[in-house]
Amino acid sequence: MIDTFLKSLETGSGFWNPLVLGLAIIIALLLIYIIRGFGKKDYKKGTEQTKAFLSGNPEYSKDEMHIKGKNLYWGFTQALKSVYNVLEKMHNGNTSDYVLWFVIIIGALFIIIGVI
Amino acid sequence: MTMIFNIPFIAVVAMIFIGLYAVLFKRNLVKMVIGISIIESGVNLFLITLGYREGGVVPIFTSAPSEVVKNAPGSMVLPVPQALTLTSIVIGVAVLALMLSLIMHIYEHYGTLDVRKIRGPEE
Amino acid sequence: MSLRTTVAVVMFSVLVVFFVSTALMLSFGDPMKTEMDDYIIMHTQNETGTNSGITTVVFDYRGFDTLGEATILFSAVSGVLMIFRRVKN
Amino acid sequence: MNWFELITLHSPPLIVAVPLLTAFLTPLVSKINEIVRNLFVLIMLCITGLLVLILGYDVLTNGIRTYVFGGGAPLPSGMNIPVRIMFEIDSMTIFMVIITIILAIICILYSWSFMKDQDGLDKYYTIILLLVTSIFGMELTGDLFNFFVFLEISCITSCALIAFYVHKKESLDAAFKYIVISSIGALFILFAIGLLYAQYNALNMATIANAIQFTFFDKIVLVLLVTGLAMKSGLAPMHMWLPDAYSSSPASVTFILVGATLAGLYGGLRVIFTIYGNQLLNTGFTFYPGLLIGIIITTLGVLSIFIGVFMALKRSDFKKMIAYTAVAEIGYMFLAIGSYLIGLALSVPDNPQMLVAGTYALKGGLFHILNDALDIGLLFLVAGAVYYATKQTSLNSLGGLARNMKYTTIFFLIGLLAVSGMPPMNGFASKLLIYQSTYQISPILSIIAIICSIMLLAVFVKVFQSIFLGPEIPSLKNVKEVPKSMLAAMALVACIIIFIGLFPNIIIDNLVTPAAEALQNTTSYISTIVGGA
Amino acid sequence: MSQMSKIVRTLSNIAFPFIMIFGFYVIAHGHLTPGGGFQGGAVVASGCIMLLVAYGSTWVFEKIKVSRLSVFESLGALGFIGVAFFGLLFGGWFFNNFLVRNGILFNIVPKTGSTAAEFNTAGVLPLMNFAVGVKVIAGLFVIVLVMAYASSLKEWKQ
Amino acid sequence: MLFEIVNILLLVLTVSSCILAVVTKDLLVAAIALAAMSLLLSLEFYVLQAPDVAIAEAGVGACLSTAIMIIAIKRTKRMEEE
Repeated sequence: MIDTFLKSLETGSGFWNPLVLGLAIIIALLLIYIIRGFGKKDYKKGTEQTKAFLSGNPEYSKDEMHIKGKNLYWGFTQALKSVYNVLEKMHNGNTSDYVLWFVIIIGALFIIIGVI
Repeated sequence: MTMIFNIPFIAVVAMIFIGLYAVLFKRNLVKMVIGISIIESGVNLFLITLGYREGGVVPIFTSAPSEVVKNAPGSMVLPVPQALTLTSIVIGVAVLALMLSLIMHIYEHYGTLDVRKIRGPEE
Repeated sequence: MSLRTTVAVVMFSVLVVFFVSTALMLSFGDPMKTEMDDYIIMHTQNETGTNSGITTVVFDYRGFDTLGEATILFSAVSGVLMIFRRVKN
Repeated sequence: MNWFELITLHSPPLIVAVPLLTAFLTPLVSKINEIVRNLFVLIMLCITGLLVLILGYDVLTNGIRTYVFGGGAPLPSGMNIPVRIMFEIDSMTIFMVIITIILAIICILYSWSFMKDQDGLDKYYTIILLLVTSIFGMELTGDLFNFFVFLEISCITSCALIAFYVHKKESLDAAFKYIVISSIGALFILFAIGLLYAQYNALNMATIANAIQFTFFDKIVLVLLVTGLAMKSGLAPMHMWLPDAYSSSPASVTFILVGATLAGLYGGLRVIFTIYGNQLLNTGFTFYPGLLIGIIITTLGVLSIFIGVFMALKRSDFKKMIAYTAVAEIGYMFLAIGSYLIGLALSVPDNPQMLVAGTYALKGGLFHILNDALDIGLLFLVAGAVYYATKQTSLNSLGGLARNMKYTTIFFLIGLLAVSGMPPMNGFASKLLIYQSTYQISPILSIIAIICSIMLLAVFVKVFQSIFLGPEIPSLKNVKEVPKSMLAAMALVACIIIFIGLFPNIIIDNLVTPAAEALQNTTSYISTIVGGA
Repeated sequence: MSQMSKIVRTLSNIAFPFIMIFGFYVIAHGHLTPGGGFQGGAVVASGCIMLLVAYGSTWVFEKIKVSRLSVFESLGALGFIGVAFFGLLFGGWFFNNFLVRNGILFNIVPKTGSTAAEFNTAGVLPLMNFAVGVKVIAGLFVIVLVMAYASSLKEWKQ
Repeated sequence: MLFEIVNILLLVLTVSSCILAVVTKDLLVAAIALAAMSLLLSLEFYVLQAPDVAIAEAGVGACLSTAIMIIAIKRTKRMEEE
């Protein structure tokens, strides 16, 4: 019984045991906690230390400080703009175009499978 | 005597492609629905045509002449495709009703039936 | 002609070619195999006590399909009633 | 014959008939009371679940079962074609049916408080039950036209459910798109079924599989069936209806729509592995048909992964992101299935380790069906919870929800880790199987899969950062934790995810391996009806 | 939709009973002649729609409650699945034709070329025909009625 | 010979009413053309020895579908704009 629980996931060319990995994660968390203990002891809440330092500029309101979803990965999407242009063109919301994709796939598969 | 050029099957294909043309190239939503309805009819005709047997009569024994019954089953058309077509017709009317009621709501919200102007909000 | 129209016309004609050849390869009025239907025609009266072969198929041999058909109508009615329900704000 | 054997004998039709009966009764019952109606639906689904367990136990121990509607032996005397409609249940069916019943019960549990403020709820519950019925029917049936009928039921009910928020533009739009596309696909499928009927005069899958010859008609039928069903399961580039439909329907509906999508995938598997199973290695052509289908499916699967991940990165709507992720997950399954087909074709005549690798890929793909349903489902439930609490799904206006919605945050974290294939969760187990086996087929596929998986993690880190972390936004100060039934539903899914993640071998040995063997062994499926009996 | 002229109303009043009789004939003799529950139901529903067109949807909507019609639809569906369940109970299989040749009702096997009067045949099929007929009449009529009523309203988003 | 002639005539008429339903700009005309198509199709079904399907197609296609289609067109827009 205990053997079936401990048996690893066989993947054909290796194995994996989630329990061992879970143990490793717990050990890693412990290590992190210990390292955290070495941190500065003179940090105090509610004083000047907690304020964000924005090169001397005044702090924004909380609403503006939050990094919004559209701001994340801006560089990535900008770099792959040509790919995204094609992809956005595909998802243009036109029902006829969606049906056309279906027809295109059927036609292509007809040519591939039907000819052979 | 067999049918020249398989006219019924050609008609089936013609109906399917007329309907597909309406769905692909027409911009009016009601026209697209009409196209789907035509494809539906084409497939129904296809099923019925598959079940037709040369010189056969309908497989109903109440009205069948006696020589037909003697030669049964060779002298009767196939019953299964007709049953399938009945189901298919019901499916057709169900889909049609749902699509048209959606169209009425879409017109209420968008004020148009042009397929290019109707799209979800892509931020 | 835009790219979309070109692609659509090309694929449309590919489909037309394959469907028309399908249609020409079938033969009207001469089914290739009729085993199942012959059985149904021969046994309609004995097995189900019906004179109509089609009703036999619809309600007896393929009765479960008809249940599905009834379900389709039921779901369409429910759907239409749901779409036209009064929405309170 | 005692009552238990009787129930075991009649469980296949009852699994379909009990939800159907419940659906027909719901409009009458809901005239009494709301709580009575909800309890009624829940209890009836639990009864169905019990029947599923009984049937599953029976099939997994005793092998393939058939059930003939209207009575008696599968074949009438002196015939070699079954006349009546027939259910044919093997391990693969059982696997899918178990997934469906889990999804259905959790969906009803979640709807209890999630849909409380809406009206038209009696219709809502009716249609949910009809959808569940249709998914069951698609999975259990052994008859092609019957499959088509249930496919259409699932189309119509899904469309009605997607349009549940009738006062919203986008849900009407998505529902219309969905019904146009899926009804055209279904009509082509019906055309294909007609062609099969014309050739073999049979509608039973096993009979057709026994007689199939891979003629010109069969090629056309294969293309039409596979394309239609792939469209139903949201394979790129026919997936465009899926993000719209998933993102504009209520979260509980989306949860069950995932099940409908997977039923489409199941239909595709049946077509390829059962109907065309004996023709995959047909030697009459330049290439093996199996190799050709495998390459096509693998290409489209990789394309889906790519498109799904890339589009999800750019979106800023919570539900739409998850929907595109679902496209990517479907791509993983098709990648695995295609790898199996390629491995099968490459293993002939003397390369047996390719078949071994392919079999592991198939196992990974099937296992991923379960994992995908749970992971994506959990994420959608969390999205629904966020919507319930804040009435918003846009990432741009949300933030800092972790302060007020602790449990939801934890569930989201679990779903995030699972869907992006991080180790302690179930997603990792199936993805590991897919990576390792596809690496042996072709390293490039594996590398693309891994990179896209990492990008999935990036997608959800974005969501996590912008919804749950960050400072408390003033407009969201009064957000409360969601009601208990929703939390219970999410907790149930999360528990299953963690359990599968910790002990994947239990599921693989008992459910996935029999399912994979059932798919590979076309002959036994056919001989249950045609050959042996 | 508003009411149509008096001539149309009178004519449809005259035609309505005949359509009804034909429809119910098609339902009842589904197992002997062409027709059946669905076809007859469609014919009857067409007759009802003729009245709807002649008298206007508002008038009909006041006379007939949609909720009552949908109850009828549920009952038809329940009857159909109920017959299937009776097959399981009495015949041993789901959808078994348990009445034919061993029941009290509808148990005769018909002769070839028999007349339409030989009604007492076909086992459970007439019952199923009837259930489907009720269901189809109610269902199709509800669809058209709701759509017609909604389209006659100026504003249906309350 | 009569069978072939009737058959071809009905099919040609059916296909031409399909084309009319798709081509015309007036949606009401299209709906009526669709009804005519259904009626001709049901005649064709009758010729092909399928009276059951013919009754169903005539009842549903020519009456019910047309009714709901006309209702929908009445509520929305009659003309198809370019």
